[in-house]
Amino acid sequence: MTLKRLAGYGPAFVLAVSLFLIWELVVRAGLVASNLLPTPVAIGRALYDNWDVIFGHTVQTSLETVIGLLIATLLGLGLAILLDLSEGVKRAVYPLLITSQTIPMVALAPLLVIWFGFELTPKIIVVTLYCFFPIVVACLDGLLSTDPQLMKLLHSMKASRWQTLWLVRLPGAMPSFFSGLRIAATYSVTGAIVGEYVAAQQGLGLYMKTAASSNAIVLVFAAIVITAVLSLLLFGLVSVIEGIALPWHQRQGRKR
Amino acid sequence: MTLKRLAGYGPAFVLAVSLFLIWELVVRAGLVASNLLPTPVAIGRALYDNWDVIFGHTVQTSLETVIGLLIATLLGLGLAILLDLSEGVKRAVYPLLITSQTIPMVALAPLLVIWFGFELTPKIIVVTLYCFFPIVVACLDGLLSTDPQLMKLLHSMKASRWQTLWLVRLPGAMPSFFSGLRIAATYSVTGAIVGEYVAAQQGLGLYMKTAASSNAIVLVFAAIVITAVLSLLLFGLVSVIEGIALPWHQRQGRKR
Amino acid sequence: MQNKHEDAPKLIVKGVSKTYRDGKRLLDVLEPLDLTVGRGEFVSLIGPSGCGKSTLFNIVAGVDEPGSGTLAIDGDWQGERTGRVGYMPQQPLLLPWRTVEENVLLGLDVLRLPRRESQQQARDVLKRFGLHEFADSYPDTLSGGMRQRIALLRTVLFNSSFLLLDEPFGALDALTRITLQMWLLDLLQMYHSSVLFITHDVREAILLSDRIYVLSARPASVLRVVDIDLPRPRRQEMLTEDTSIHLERELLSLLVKEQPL
Amino acid sequence: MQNKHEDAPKLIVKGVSKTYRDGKRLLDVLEPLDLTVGRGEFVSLIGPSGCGKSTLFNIVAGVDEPGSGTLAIDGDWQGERTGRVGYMPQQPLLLPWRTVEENVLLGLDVLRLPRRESQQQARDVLKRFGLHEFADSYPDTLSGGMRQRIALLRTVLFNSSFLLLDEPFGALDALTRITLQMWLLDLLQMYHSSVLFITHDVREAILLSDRIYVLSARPASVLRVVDIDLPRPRRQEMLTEDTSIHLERELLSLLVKEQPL
Amino acid sequence: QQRGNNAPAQSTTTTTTTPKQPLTTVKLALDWTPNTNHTGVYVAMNKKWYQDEGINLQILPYSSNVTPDVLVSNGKADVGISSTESIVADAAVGQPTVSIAAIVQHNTSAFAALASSGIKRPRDLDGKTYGAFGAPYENAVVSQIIKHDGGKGNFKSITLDIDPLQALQSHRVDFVWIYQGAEGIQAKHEGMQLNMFPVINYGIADYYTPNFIASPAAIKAKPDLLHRFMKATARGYEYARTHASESAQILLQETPKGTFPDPSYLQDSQQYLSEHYADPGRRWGLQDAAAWHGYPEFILKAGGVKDANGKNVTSLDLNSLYTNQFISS
Ligand SMILES: Nc1ncnc2c1ncn2[C@@H]1O[C@H](COP(=O)(O)OP(=O)(O)OP(=O)(O)O)[C@@H](O)[C@H]1O
Ligand SMILES: Nc1ncnc2c1ncn2[C@@H]1O[C@H](COP(=O)(O)OP(=O)(O)OP(=O)(O)O)[C@@H](O)[C@H]1O
Ligand SMILES: Cc1ncc(C[n+]2csc(CCO)c2C)c(N)n1
Ligand SMILES: [Mg+2]
Ligand SMILES: [Mg+2]
Repeated sequence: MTLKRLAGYGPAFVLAVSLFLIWELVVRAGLVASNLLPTPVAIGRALYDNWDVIFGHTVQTSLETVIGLLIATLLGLGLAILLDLSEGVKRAVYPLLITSQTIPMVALAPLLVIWFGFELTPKIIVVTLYCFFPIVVACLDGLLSTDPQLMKLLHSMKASRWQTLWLVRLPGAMPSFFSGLRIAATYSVTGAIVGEYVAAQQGLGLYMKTAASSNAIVLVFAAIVITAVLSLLLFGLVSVIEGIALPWHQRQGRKR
Repeated sequence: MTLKRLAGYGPAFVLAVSLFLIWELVVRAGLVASNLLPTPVAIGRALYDNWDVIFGHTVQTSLETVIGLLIATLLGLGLAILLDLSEGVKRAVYPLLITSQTIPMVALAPLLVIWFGFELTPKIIVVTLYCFFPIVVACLDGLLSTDPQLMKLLHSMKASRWQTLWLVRLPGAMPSFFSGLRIAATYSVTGAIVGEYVAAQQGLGLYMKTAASSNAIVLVFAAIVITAVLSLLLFGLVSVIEGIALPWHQRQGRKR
Repeated sequence: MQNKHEDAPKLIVKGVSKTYRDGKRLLDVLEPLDLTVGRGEFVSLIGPSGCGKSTLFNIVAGVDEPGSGTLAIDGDWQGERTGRVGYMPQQPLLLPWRTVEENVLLGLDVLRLPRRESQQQARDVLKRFGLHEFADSYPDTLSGGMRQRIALLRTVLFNSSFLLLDEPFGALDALTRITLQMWLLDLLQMYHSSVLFITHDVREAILLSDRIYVLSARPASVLRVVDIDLPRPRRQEMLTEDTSIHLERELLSLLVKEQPL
Repeated sequence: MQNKHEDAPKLIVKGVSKTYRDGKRLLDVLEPLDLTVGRGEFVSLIGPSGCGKSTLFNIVAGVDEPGSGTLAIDGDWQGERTGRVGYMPQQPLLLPWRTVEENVLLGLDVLRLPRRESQQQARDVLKRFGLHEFADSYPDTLSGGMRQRIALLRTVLFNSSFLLLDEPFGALDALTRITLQMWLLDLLQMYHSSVLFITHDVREAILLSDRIYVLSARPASVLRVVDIDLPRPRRQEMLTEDTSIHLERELLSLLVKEQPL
Repeated sequence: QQRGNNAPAQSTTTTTTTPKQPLTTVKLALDWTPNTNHTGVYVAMNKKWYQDEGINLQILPYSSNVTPDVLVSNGKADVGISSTESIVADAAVGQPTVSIAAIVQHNTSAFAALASSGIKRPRDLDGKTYGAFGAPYENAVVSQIIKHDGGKGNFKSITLDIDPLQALQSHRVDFVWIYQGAEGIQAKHEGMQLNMFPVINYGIADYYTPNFIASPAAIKAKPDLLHRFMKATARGYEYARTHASESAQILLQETPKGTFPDPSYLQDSQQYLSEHYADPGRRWGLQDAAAWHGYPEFILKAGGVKDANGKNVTSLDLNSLYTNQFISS
């Protein structure tokens, strides 16, 4: 990374620091009770003091997140292609997918625990459930807005349905797909946390829960910091992958 | 709606009915304990029996959802435009938005309750928080992939930044915006439910929670059915609005 | 490609018409229309802008269906028409995510030819077209004429036995155009190709064609069929011969009557 | 629009060059290049495909910056160039979400003119261009020539005092093209407009221009500047006069040497 | 690998220092994050008393979404920790569980309000806001204690998903329902002044909470295992009762790191509970019929019990809900 690129993060840095400062001052001034909203300094110290414990939980959560996100990506792409097959399939399956997003954890948790226990599986399922949906919607919308002229061109070549998909529609939908993936990546860590709330022996979600129930709000916030950092990393990773995978699209963005 | 359009929902209907049938049989056969997963028939009956109570909760939840979704839409559009202003703003603000998506309810709930009480406000905030993000990401991605040639054309006319935005970039980003809005609409009801979990006197979330704590899983599922229906309605509404607002885009989809 | 009728004309169009629905309005684009392209023939269509030439091409290529009438490629009245023509649409329609070379190879990918061979083929023709420098560029930085040449290459690589070319030289300067016209004539010779050709340049039509169909304004019908008897191989100089100049005047005056403006 | 120098030439281009970076490769597109368009003058550029004509236009229009050199519109060497020209790019670039009429009005919307008046103006010219039937259609169903005409209309409605037209008639049939050429000449007369014009049709350049710049192959430099002394108003018949035919040969032979293929 | 219980990882076939027979795994589902209600279990684990009984104890983590009752009645846990109300509710929805021991002999729960609020006795609660946790019987209990103290029993109820002490501090609710041994002590450590009204002092019949539970099926199928489990467990609680300070230390040590970010109140909490595990001279865990009729009948009558379809249940066979058969003499 060149110095120039680093400098690009200047404004982000300035904004972050000022926000932290305001936050610190607001809490210190007693405008918000510090047992509800600890100061950044207190959070930083808690993070430092408990790093050995938090680190183990972070590893666990990261693992669940990455596996779940990978599965969600494949599932999301697959479902988008399936829904794209025909208006009929879309009408039939889309409502199911939407319904899957409205199931609250109270209802799902017992089934998850009974069927899949307390290990990795239920968390991966929750992450997948959280993440596949934005991918499906964005990717499908991308597929559906393929230029009809391009479809005609491929049709004139007697390209099969799959060739049209593979050669024209999927590549054209990739920017939308990545848009969905960006959303999914952001949600994935939260998904793992929720999964760990349901049942876990390890993980940041469990850590937050125990911290919260002993009223150690500062530790909850320390875990949130890690969660946010993980989410940012995944989000950034998606953008980097997009840059590599879609050089033609990236260039448009930069030229602007 | 013509008969022909109704007939288009045939496959959806068939699939739904078959799934319900399989579900009913699986539970009746004892493959899943019915206290964890009640049968569709039992859910239907519970819904019917408790309709008067559930109806009141539904109204409350719908209200929260719609208000929150409207705010999220405006906020999402506004933020996308803000982030689009410059690479610097994007670098500075995007991480904040991502972080906002990683805050678990355990940490947020007390703050919400203390600052905003038990009325509509905290639920609307949760819904907004759930929904604005997909809108921002999708809309921003739409804005960023404007055809650079079009930007040049407008530039040659000495169009101001806002004119370019208004005349070319925003209209071009509308399909992406609606893609994000579709995701947001799906999440909005869930957001209201989660908000009601935090603190509520009324609403489907409260209903689910009390039902769950008295082990009345069938009532939880009855509430889920309503939640899913509300989500589907909102999703459909977004698609209808898109059809009206973007006649040029709709047409491409249909021609395919 | 089926060759049931070895001696049938390459293309027969019989009474083909087309009406579009634009919102609530019905738009008659093609009146019932007859047209034939013999084996190895070069047939041009000229007609006013918006009269329906591209529409007819879409129908011949099989990507649109006629409102009435029938057509046959290689004497086959029933079969699918797609896949049997090299169709070059009026817009270059390059894929922004494929490099120039990959765009040229699109048709061969659809035919599932092994990349190794086709790649060499593509490199060769790109060189011939003065585009080898840009083989690895993405199309969005190319000039208008370069894009058009790439679209032409993509078309002939896919199928050179029957070409449908919709204003293939429209964005090219006079000289590049002449060079490519000659290249095309050579190619046709070599592969005994048949061509249906849209141009707005009457002189180009005269230079290249065996027969010219003059179409009326929308809805298009055939105003006149003109056979061009110039000897082959054709040369640019033939355009300044008296017969050519006479023909050019005649065709233009036919079109004048159709001018809607 | 500033008119500090009422008598300065419309456009002066001085030593303008351009190099693109395509990935790691540097691509010289324009050699340092001089060019002038006087007030009310019609100046054409001809040159091989891909030589850099559109690039030069982008620079003149102010949407791209020269690598070196300077330019002045209305004698203003410092000011912004954007907004002072009616720029018609080579691709029509119609907005798919605007109807034909709204596309034509785009420039006037940018100028913040009240819709009421401009709408009437648009309807009138659309009629003149044979497009009034399609005023409320979206562009994606239009023919190539129709799109080009709409782009031309959008351009002249935005600014007719200085026009940059990049192959404005490239997709039009011979007759429509002649009609629009005549329409354009009338318009220029009426508004005392200046024009910088790209065409690949040498005859068109001769018919319309006061002066023709012949550009070399990429990187483009000025090969020759030819003044056309045909009297105005111009008529099609002038093209068959001896001087015109002689001129056409000369220009073509100049281009032949530049042919890279 | 299970890490939550911090027990030496082992399967039923591996042997320990005193190998008599292969160990049988027993899974225990907790009702809350580890706290002083659970000390006996951790002590017995620490002292290897479960191994002595041939048991490899596996502690399942607490989940607010899946009650221990569900895990037990579905056979996913062999034993669990729950409360009288839950056991009654389980029976009402047809997924019965059975209480096999009372952890604390008397109900130590209380309603609490901030001392600064001016709420001095239950009847002051009239017209105030109650921060509920979502159980169906809460309203009945609250209005009962208000009426018992001479009030009208009118109050506003908000169902919360936040820590009860935090809710009080927010001033958005006026009173909550807590355990004196847990939140009560914690409040003291945080310098919060609370006025507490123990429910049993205000017209609510005494009952057991929390309890150990097992499913009727398990009681039938493997009574011996449950017996051995309870033997070790009772030993643990007996030890915790008499060695409060050391037991608190053991609890801290045996639970995963981070469970008690601020362990300072553990000692006080343990001190409090050690005094309540058992009545003087009475064996830990024993249950009386009185406790299984007074309070359950009250909530049944007050409409606090619903069947699986949300319909009120007004009578149950309460005697089948508990047993003393696993408390050895
Ligand atoms: N943004 C860009 N980045 C890199 N190369 C570019 C860019 N724009 C144009 N070029 C290159 O510059 C050269 C000149 O392009 P230009 O469009 O100016 O040609 P032209 O003279 O208008 O050709 P034509 O007559 O075919 O339209 C081409 O080789 C093209 O690939
Ligand atoms: N999909 C469509 N829906 C509605 N109208 C259409 C459609 N496609 C073409 N048209 C109309 O049909 C007419 C003929 O279009 P076509 O593209 O065939 O013209 P053309 O002869 O190729 O013209 P040009 O020389 O300008 O390319 C036009 O008026 C156009 O608006
Ligand atoms: C450590 C702890 N465990 C449970 C509760 C929830 N709760 C509050 S009062 C009550 C008594 C009903 O039997 C219960 C279960 C809590 N607040 N703290
Ligand atoms: Mg056409
Ligand atoms: Mg050009």
